[in-house]
Amino acid sequence: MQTVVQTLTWHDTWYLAPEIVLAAFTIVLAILDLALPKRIGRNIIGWGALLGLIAAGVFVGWHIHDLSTWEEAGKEPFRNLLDGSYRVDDFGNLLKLVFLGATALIVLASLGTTRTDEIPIKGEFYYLVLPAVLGAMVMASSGDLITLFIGMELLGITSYVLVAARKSAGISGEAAFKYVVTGGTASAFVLYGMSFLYGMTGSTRLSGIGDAIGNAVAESPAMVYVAFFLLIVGFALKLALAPFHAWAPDVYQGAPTPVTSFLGVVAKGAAFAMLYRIFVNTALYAYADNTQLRDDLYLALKVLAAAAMLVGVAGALRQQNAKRLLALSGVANAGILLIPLALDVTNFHASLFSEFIYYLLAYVLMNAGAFAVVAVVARGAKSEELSGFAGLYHRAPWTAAAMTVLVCSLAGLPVTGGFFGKLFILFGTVQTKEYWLAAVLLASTVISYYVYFSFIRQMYLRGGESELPVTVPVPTGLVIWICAAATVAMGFLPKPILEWVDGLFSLTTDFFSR
Amino acid sequence: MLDDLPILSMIAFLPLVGALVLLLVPQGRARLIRGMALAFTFAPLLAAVALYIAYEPLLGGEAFAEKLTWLSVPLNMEAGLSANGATSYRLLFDYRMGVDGISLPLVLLTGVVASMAALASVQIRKRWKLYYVLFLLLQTGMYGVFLARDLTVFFIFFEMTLIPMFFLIGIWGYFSRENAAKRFLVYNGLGSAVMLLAFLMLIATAGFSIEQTASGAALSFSGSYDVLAANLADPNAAANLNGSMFLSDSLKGAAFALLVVAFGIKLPLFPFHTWMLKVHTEAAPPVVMIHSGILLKMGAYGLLRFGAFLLPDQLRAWAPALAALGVVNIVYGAVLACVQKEFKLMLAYSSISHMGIVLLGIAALNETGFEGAIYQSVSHGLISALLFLIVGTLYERTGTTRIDELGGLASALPFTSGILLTAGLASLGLPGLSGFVGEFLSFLGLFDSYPWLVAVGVLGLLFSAVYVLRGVLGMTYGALPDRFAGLRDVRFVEALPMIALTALIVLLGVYPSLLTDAMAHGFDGALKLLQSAAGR
Amino acid sequence: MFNNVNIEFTGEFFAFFLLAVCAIVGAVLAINFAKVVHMAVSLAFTFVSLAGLYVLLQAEFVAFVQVLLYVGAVTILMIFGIMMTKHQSEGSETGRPLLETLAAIGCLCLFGILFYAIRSASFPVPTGELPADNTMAIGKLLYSSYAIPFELVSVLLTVAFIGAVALAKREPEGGNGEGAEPAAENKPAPLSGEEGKTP
Amino acid sequence: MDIVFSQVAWLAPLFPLTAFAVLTAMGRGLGKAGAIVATAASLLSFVLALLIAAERLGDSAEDYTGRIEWLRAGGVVLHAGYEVTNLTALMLVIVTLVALLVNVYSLSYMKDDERISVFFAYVALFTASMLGLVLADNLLTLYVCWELVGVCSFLLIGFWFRKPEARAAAKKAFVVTRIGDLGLLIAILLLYWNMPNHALDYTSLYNVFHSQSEALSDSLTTLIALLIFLGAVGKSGQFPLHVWLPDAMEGPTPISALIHAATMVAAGVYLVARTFDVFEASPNALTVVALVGAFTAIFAAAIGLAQNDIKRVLAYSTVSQLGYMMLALGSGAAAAAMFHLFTHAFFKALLFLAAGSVIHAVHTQDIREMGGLGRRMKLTAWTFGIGALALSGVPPLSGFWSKDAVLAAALEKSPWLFAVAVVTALFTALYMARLFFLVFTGSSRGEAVVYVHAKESPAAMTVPLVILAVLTVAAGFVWTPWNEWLPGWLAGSGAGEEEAGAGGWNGVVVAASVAASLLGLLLGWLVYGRKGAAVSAAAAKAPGLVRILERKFYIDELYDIAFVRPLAVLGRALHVFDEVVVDGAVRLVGRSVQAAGKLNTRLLSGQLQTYGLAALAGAVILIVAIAGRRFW
Amino acid sequence: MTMLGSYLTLAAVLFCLGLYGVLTKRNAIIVLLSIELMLSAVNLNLVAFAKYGINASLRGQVFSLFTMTVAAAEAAVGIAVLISLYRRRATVNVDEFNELRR
Repeated sequence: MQTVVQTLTWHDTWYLAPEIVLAAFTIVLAILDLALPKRIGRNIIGWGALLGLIAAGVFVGWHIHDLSTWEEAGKEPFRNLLDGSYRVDDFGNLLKLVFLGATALIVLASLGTTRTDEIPIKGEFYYLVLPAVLGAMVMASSGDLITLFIGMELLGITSYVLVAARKSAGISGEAAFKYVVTGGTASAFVLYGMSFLYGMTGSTRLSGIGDAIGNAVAESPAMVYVAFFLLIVGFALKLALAPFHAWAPDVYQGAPTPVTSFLGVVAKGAAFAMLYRIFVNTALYAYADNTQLRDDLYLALKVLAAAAMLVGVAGALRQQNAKRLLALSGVANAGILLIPLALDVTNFHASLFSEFIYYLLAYVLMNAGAFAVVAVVARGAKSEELSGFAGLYHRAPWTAAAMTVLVCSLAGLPVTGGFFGKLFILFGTVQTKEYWLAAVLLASTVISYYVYFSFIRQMYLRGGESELPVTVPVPTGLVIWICAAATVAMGFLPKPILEWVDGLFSLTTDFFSR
Repeated sequence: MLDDLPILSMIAFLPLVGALVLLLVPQGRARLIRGMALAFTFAPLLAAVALYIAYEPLLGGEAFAEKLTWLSVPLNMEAGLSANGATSYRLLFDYRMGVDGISLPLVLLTGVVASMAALASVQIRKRWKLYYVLFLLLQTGMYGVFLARDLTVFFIFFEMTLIPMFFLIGIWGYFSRENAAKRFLVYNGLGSAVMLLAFLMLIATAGFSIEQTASGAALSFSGSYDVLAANLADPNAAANLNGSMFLSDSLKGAAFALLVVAFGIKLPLFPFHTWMLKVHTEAAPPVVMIHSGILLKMGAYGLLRFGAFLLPDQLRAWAPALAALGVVNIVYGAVLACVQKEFKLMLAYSSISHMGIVLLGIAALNETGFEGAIYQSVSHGLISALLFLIVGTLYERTGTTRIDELGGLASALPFTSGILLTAGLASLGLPGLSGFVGEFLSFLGLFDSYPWLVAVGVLGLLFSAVYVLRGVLGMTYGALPDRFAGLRDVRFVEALPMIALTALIVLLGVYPSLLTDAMAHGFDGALKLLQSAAGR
Repeated sequence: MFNNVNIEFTGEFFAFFLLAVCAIVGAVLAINFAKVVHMAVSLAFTFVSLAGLYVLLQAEFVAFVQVLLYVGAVTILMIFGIMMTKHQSEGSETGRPLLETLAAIGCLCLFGILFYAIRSASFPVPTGELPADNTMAIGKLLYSSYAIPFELVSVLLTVAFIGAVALAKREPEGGNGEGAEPAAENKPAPLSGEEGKTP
Repeated sequence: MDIVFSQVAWLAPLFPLTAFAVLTAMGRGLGKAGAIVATAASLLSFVLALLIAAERLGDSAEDYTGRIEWLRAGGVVLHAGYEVTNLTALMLVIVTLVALLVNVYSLSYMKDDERISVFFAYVALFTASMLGLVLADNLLTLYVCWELVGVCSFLLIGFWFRKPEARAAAKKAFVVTRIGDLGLLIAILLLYWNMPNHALDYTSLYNVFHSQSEALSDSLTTLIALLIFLGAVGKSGQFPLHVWLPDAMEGPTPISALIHAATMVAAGVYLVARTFDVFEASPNALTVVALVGAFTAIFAAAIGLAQNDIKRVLAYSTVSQLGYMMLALGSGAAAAAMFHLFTHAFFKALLFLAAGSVIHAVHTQDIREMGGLGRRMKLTAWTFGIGALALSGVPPLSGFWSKDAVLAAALEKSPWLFAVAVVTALFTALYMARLFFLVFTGSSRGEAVVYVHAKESPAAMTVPLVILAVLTVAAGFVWTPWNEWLPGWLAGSGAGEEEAGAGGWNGVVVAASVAASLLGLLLGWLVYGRKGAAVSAAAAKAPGLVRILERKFYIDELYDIAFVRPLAVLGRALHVFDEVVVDGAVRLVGRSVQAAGKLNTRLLSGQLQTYGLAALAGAVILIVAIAGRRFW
Repeated sequence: MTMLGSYLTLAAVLFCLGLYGVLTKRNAIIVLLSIELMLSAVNLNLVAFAKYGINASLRGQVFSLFTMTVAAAEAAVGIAVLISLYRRRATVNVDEFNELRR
């Protein structure tokens, strides 16, 4: 293992360009924030952060392009740095794009709605988003437990700060504290599981673990079970899968709305990315004669997914607070997002990544859009309760229309991105003949109609207390409409995206090659 | 001429175009909005009539079939993981439209009822624009359901009816409209979820087609009705696909059961009927016209097309149960209709009763029965649309539709009462009006196999006489309460749809060949399957 | 399950046993003490015991960092925190028997599972030896194989630093925290030691 | 012989149908003009019917059949067609004649009604339906018209819709006859599936059932016959479905005449006669028909003895006479039945129209409030008297001849049936005598003012009376012992040869018949006609019996308890079931989901450590349940 | 029981004690410290595996170094959050942090 000691070369920095850009922007913006006099609005930091995100995105795009040219040239379309400590491949790149795009949308939306009296540390608020995304990106593209863990913690610790940013409200601090404790505990579980994995296989490299795990299963299955279940529990906490979800509504409600959106989309997506990395490289090989360990692991994921879907929508039924409602819907959606992975890779089901990333993308759009609307409405109504939406159809018809589209997508009604995302996942479920899981998914979808239409009910069927028009700040409005339009587009024409993903992503090179 | 036009898509999407155009019209221009809505409602009706005229039963409407590859989703099948040695593996979503003897009558029905409902929408007093936009969207969904020839497309259209209907009930209904709308949404959502599960089961196992290309076999899955029908009818299909992947018999049974539940909710089948009572009583009359007149028929249509035709073995196995359920529906609905005090509720139960007859027709397993089921659907659509049109008129004038509060309306509103009586008579299956034909054919079809069930089922005809006369006579005969003395009979605008619907009901009753000729050959394929199923 | 316990009573084991008892006692006491400061201190005791165990495990550098970080930094930080939030509710650490019982049962179950797994595992004979010059080798590893996480940790620490400052500093207008101690010096000073590592 | 007019027989129903369409389309505004249009249409039909009958009078005219494809169902074509035979020609004449007379009569009778054009429209439709029924060449077409006849009678019975009684009677008529209709429907379904080629036309029926082709088993044949008979029972008011017929008196009197004489109730008898081939193939069914007919005859006659409503007495008499017809049919004498139908049509129409004339004059239907009207309304009294005598079977009026034919047939079947029929004849004469004497003789018992103002009806009403009276006298001579023209003519087409001369003449029959009717009339005169006879004389002597008869043997009450109330109770029970159990289950599901949500919300108490505990519990359960089972 | 088993058992004990602390301690600071205890237990695991596991190597030790650093950072942020919260609520009792609920 230690035969060749690889070191980081200058050449390798090219592959780290997006990450470096983000780190550099963080530092520059931090200095700028210190240097700029107080009277200058901190929105400029926000625009800077946006710029950084876009720049990083450009580099990711560049990488994608590079990789595809390699593929055409017959070279393997991925690059392992330092023996897999960092990995540039299409799996990672695609997810990075999603994270960067989602964060950019969220930042853009927040530029219109963030108020200084609420978030006094506005400068930090904006530029700390960058290291958080950096953490997420690391989680998506590493082949080493340590790197993955550091990425996770980078994202986690930054998120704690961001959640607490709404310093004027006590609930923000409370949410942050709850998040710290939950996140810390989750990290401990994940780490504990990792330590067992390391111990059973003697490697922190995922590829090394994958090589040795089969042996470990044969030798001491109980230990491997424990290792994976600790990991699963840790991730379930991070992802807020039922019954590990209870913290989510509290944290989501207390956090500033853009951060809530970020947590729901990027933090969750990154956790999924890491889960994929680990599972596809290790759990997939965790079989030996006379054990059903592998099946059991996937069964556990399925059970968690089912529980999350049901508990999420059931919990959302009685919520009166828009953010809590969306938090619980996020629980359900995390369950849905888990399904493709939980279905395992089999003869009849190899499209797990397409299914996952398509729904993730759809979820990003509808979530970011919905939270942007919530932020706008909350600004007008001075409350994040659902009742703030009352009569929105009269007060801001176009925003109401956009929200209708987003809510339909959340509910999985055609023809929206959410619908097709769900459809693909369902198709996979049915193809692997996991009908019970499909039934649970459908049942939760039906219950969710009730949940999501509480928005509709408020917007269309109720008169608002005030009939004043709601003002929509331009950047936020832009985001709302980008999200709504993209949601519809994803419903009608999912083909380009899926073809593109399929063209780039490949199970063999992204998941199975070492 | 029609061959060159994508007439089916035109029918389906004209209302959608109308809805989009309406969005651009300013809120205040009520007259313009209404006029455009009417135009975009009548346009597909005209197209449907043109289609009917051009339709040749023997061709089975092949001339109009439309197919467009909409989406082709790669399923990432890589070397070493592929089934059947296929090199590519895709999920296809084709946009397929088609019309045959089964769907054509229902398309016409949709056009007629929707147009009449549009005319009747003069009763709508608030939020015009939104109303008509939703109304048009709903139409696209309905047409699409009857025209789609792909399971996914069907599902999408099916769902598309859900949302506009939710709003139409929830915004323009009566007192507890929200409750009704919510129940409609969740119950029907459940139905379509169950349907989707069944559809996906079929697609993922039997919707395959294998195409040999230069680079190897290309395996694709699609919801194309034709592909599914061919595969399910082909005894070698399982061998063509990697054996374990194909639909096993027990799964077929499960899929059929799911379809029965899914479409049973829509139909509605006892005991899944309670949601529609709420809708019937709480929604605005033009909306109920659509709902009772068309949406319920989607259940019958779906059950016939996807349950009966795709899974004939299962239909055969289930036929006794379906027939029994149909009889339960008939008698249960009828007996309950006999004791209702609210006329709308009575009509709701009568719908349950009448849709039971549709089930009987389907369970008959012969062409007569199938034709009866479709005929009954069309006829009930027209009749219930007419009845609810009258209900709307009456409610507008009297503010109530309770049988015990009304009476003697024949004195004050002779025209409306006369139409009501006619509609009632049609509803109780009077020969010479359309209701009889459907009932007769259904009973006739089923009688061959289950005479005793039919004998019980005809009791429904007796009860229908009881409740219809009780309701209609209770409202129109007798002494006129003083407070209704000053009522004015219908204006011409209101009378127009009534006359049109009545005329159609009479026409279909007197000369049923108008529809049955179009239906001829529509069932040929299915019947062949059924016969071979019997042979096995 | 316990009948096949055959432990060689070597010197190492004796040391392990001693340190393990210390660590557990520290942890148990930390949970049972009434005063918050006592808890913190007894946890520090546990951390020190752990450092001893690391030495036993030929991880001298880790042991060193353990003392530096946990005992030196984290515990002190916590005690700072305790001081700053010093409060009246000292003796109110009682009264949730249901929660405690259930938590105890849950933790015991978890431990049972872990213990069963550990007991039933058949650990392979270790292959390979740890290099003698531990610290040097660790340094090499950090700068070669683990260069990327190493760099990332620097970012992480910076972020934590900035974040901690941003959160803990008082806002001029919104400072209505009633009677909070003047905690201007609460910058997480101990971190600066690690900060030095950032290139 | 050239059969021009038979070819256009389809025009016969078309005239009134057109009238109906015109009247409906033009609406109420038409008024009197509409009435004239309808009358003209019925005149046209009558003329056509006469022409058709005339061209068939010659020997063995060919039956004529015409049909169109009505409905293609599953590869089998259902036709709509018409067939002209001697039987149908006879019926055509009866129907159109009575319809015409009723139309004329109504021109005057209904002239003050604001909805006169509606009335005439209904009558026109009624006539058209009945003509269609008569002409139909197959059972399905017959069924269609059959139902239309039912609905028209319903409309006309309920014509005075403001009266609650009219509403109830109309409803009752429709629902009760529908019970019979269902029998007929099932019979049609049975025939459809069991007949070769799914044929439903009479020719095929004749071929199948006459040839003893064994295409249908005996029991099946009996079943079909009985089901058809069930239809006839409903329409013709036979026991136990007779209850609607007396209540149908709520309609305008001309309608009663129409229903009782020519259309509605005749349809049942006609149906059995038309499908007589089926019945002949099943002796058991014939016996049932005969028994039901005989029972109905005496049963209704008995009730008729104690009724006080002039129209109700006539109504029960109709039921009774229809029982006679059924008896004849059951005895295998279709021709006799048709003969009685023929004569009955005239004298019953006469009686009703005369009764209408009386009612028109005194505005009451209760015979206890009449009396002595013979002096004021001579013509009416005379014509009524002729009708009453004919009904009583007094020779040589038409009723005598037809009743004799029936009695003879009954005797052939069974002496018991004959005995019943004779007693019925006695009852008939008795209640007719009672009716006549109470209405027209004696002194007025009603309000004097009414009596004073009572006067003879106008010509439009009396002329039909006279015409009918003449026919009543004359119609019997088509079939007398010395002239057996009618059965021969009827048998000439369709019905088969061997049943010609079914009756045969028998001195016993004639004697019994005449004796019974004279005895009845005498008895009636003794009790009601003599000076000083009291209305309630009978009631005073045998109160219990009279009461039972007045209450119509409590059949309505029995039905109410046996069917109507249980249905209502069942309905209400199901309503509760629907709301509590079915909808309750739905609500339960909804509630339990809501409750799950609530539980979930309760977990979200804000207590972080509770969350942690739940998570820990979840983790332990997950591990134990999934991994633990492998190590158990 | 091998030495490795003993170490692992000790780590498991400490981990569970830490978890128990997180779940039951009222004082928010102690809760944070309990998390540190859990992380320390993991470190013990890692270091023990580094010596006794297959492929004995320093990777486990390196891993534990990273863990410690992260734990310290987490503690710092945790305390900062707590202080910020304390300013608003004047309490560090976990069970009084329940403004966010239902």
